[in-house]
Amino acid sequence: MKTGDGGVVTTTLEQAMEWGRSNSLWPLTFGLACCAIEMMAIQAADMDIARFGSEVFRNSPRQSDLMIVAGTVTKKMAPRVRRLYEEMPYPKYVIAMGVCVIQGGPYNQGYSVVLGVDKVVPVDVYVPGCPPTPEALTHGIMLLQKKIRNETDR
Amino acid sequence: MIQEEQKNEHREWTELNMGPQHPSTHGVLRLKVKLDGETVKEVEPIIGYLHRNAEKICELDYYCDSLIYFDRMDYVAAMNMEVGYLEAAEKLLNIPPPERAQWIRVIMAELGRIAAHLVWAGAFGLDLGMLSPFFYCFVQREKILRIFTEICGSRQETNYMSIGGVYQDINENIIYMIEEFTKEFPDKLEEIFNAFVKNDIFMSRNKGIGILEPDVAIQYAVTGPMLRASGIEYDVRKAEPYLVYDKLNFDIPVSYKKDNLARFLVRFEEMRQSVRIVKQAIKKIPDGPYFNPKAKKSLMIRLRGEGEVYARTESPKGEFGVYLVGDGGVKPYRVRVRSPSLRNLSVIRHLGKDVLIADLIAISGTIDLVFGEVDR
Amino acid sequence: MVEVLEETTGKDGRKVLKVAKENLLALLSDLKDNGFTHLSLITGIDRKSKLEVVYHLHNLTKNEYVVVKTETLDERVPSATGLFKSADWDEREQYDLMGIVFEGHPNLKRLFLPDSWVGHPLRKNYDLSKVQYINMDENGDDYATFDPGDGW
Amino acid sequence: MDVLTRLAHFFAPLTHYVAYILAYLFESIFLVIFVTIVLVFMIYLFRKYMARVQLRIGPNRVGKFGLLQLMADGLKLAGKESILPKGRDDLPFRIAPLIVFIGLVMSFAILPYGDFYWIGSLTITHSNVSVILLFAAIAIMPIGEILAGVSSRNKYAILGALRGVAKDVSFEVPMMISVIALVMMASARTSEPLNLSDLVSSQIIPFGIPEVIGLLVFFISMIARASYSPFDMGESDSELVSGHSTEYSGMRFGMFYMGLFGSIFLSSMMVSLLYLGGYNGPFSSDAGFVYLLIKTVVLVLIAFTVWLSVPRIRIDRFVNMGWKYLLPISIINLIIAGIITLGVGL
Repeated sequence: MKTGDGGVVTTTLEQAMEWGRSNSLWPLTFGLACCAIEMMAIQAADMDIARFGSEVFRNSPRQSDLMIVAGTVTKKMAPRVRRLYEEMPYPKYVIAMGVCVIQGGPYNQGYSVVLGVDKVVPVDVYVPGCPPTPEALTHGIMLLQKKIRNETDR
Repeated sequence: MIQEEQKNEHREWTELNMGPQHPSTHGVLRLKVKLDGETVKEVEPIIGYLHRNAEKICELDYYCDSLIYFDRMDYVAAMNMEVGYLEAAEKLLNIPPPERAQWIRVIMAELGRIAAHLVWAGAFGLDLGMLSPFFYCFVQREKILRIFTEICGSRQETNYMSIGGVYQDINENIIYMIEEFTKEFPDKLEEIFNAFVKNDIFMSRNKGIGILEPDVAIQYAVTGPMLRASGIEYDVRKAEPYLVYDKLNFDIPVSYKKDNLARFLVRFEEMRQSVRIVKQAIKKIPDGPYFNPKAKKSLMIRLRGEGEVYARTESPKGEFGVYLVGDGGVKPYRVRVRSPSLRNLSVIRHLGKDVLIADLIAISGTIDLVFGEVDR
Repeated sequence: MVEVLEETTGKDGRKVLKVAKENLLALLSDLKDNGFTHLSLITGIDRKSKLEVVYHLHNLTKNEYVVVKTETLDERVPSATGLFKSADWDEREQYDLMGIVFEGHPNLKRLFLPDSWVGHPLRKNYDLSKVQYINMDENGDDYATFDPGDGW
Repeated sequence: MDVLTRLAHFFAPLTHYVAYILAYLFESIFLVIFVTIVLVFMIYLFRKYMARVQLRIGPNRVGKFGLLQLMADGLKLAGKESILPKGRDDLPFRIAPLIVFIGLVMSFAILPYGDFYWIGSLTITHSNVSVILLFAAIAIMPIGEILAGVSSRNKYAILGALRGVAKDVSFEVPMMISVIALVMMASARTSEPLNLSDLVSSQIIPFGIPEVIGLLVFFISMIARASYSPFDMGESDSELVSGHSTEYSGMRFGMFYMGLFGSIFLSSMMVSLLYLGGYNGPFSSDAGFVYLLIKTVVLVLIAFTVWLSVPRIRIDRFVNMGWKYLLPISIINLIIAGIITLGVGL
């Protein structure tokens, strides 16, 4: 928790804002490749992401808080990922989903794949797997919630 | 007449860039659309946003390793892609799979086909603005994925088959799961089907929209459900049977209406036929080895192939061909993939003329695009 | 009748016709008249000293399959777009990745990579260690550079 | 006795004018609170109901049953950066969401709510032409949406705004004609048929029973007014990204979001007031507000079910439907209403 001289009122307000922010992460409808199908699966009935208040997948980057980069980022797509990230309003978060996004994955010896989306946008949570299961992605979102609330994981 | 044409020339068309991030371009398609009001005058698809150089990497890897890149081509139907690659690779390397493995592959490919079509149906509903069928489709798909998980431990990108057979035998538990699935799935499928076709707005959105004449379809080398919806009865499973498809009893769904609705109906009928195939195959599956002893797993990298092989299979999107060229080394010399979605997509230039934006979305929905396969 | 250099059967049991580059279009149109209306695949193969172009044609009604092969030393092959519309994107793709110039193609641009990309990746002599980057201009079109742009 | 007079009595020791000004002020605050509560309830209901229809659970992590979910959303939207895009038309871009929200609140101010035990009615505006006022007020919201679409200089937004205009033009005429039929019916029983509360009170049997066609036309128009599926071409998610609100973020977007859910509640309330007897019900007349709420919520659930299960109708089809089908049958409905009023004298 917050220590220091912020004063009680600001701290509580900040905490309330953090609580609100963490519980209403609206992801951007942004699927690139294989992982996008698993990202769709977390919306679907079995792994209902709505429980965490994140089912409002917004199509416009202006209205979303969370960009789940789901699937291989190619060099042709990278400037657009950056553009979308810049179009999102602050505070904004990025989850890198899948090894392709983290370091290039199986395609990392090729010529047209970006070796890690963190070269293009700052990433908050990495979810490894190829593709990560919906459970793993849900765990990633919960980790991000904890991160927003300034809680440590252990 | 002439004056009218001149007038049209002077009219300014709005240029609209749809995508690569657009809710209904199914990934990373970018459509450069020229609009006159709401009417689409010209559409130019720009692709390559998911070009992952699979063909190049396959040349750098051993024959057995390349399978994972095929998994990730049509990522919603990984099993079908594996079948497609192995058809070519096994012919090139002269390692035919044993009979049991062939039956297992047929079952898995048909389950994969159902899963792929379910994803398509859900996404197509979303394109048209139907929110709920998506969820009903995904519930059924999860059941198939549970079977896959039981078999190989992975949900989507299965990597289950390997050169010379399959990675693991199927046991009674899995057979029971598949039987249960085939028992209850047809009813659920009808429910989903009715949710679509008993809706007047859905019918009016699709009837007579996006008519694809058969000769145009052949000119653009369209295959799969799109070709069959244009009235040409052609299925690789019948035309050039691979695995054990010639021992199975099933029909090829054809529609002569050529429009969006025809494509929709053909895909749903295909799911029913797939269930029929799985039902037959699960009964007929013979005992025996599931792996060709010639291809011992530990020695896989030493497999050498020479010559040229082109193998075609019927993937959920259409005719999926793999052209393998070997030079006698342990790595393929050239891998070329015939991706059905790429050809099916190219026809949008023809279909997307003088239609409304809403129809363009519906048409691109019925093409069933998966970009891992288009761009590779 | 078009002169066919060599007629063999491939490992997969398909008929392979080898033809000289000059006779390619004549053979293709001949085949098209005989019912091979479905051009399913165009493949370029880099044989180091020469480029091989392979056409897979299919007859839907008779269910026959034929493979047409031709070779070129100067990277140039006549385009089949006049005969088959599906050749359009196939040829663009082969131009993009393999560097085969299809003469007479109406719009021979790269299909996957941006126009200013240097080299053709599927060639055997393509240097993978030379990294190229892609950036986006104001209109949303891409261009390739050797420098990482902003953000990279 | 309604809330307004109660408040005026409370402030009576001050002068007459001051008392009424304060009363109106407090009443307006009550109303905004009421509208906010309604919106929160509506969005929560929608999300839970949507989850139920789609075999899901819905929000359940924040508070009991996820009841605080909307508070979290509100806090988040309030703390979010509100981007002003480059190339916007500044003033319209800023005021457009306000217009939508103010239009919503104004419409709620005019509706008669019926009594609720000792509290009384929430209605602020008591006018003897409140039907006209109400329809003027609900016509304000589309202006905000169109302004938003045009001013944000985004092609999707402009297309969304254009679709919105085409849509509004095509359903409003049949909607007004079916309302005229209602006024005709009411004029047989009351001297002030343009007064909403008189109009509602004059329904001994709800107008929806003799006027089934009118009910249908009006409900369709009201769903279109609220731009709910199948008539959500304005912000059609899968075609135009988010339509007119594409460029909005933060609290400005939140206002559009609230407008979307508020207007379906408003529309359902109007249908239940005008056609289903509103706050008239059996037993105690004190519980009129409860009857109204029950009727409204049922209609809202019908609208939600429609939203979740039908695809979007094409804009040209909708314009066709408006002019070729809704307009003629609303005129037929008008004739039927005339015959009933003159002949039967219900």
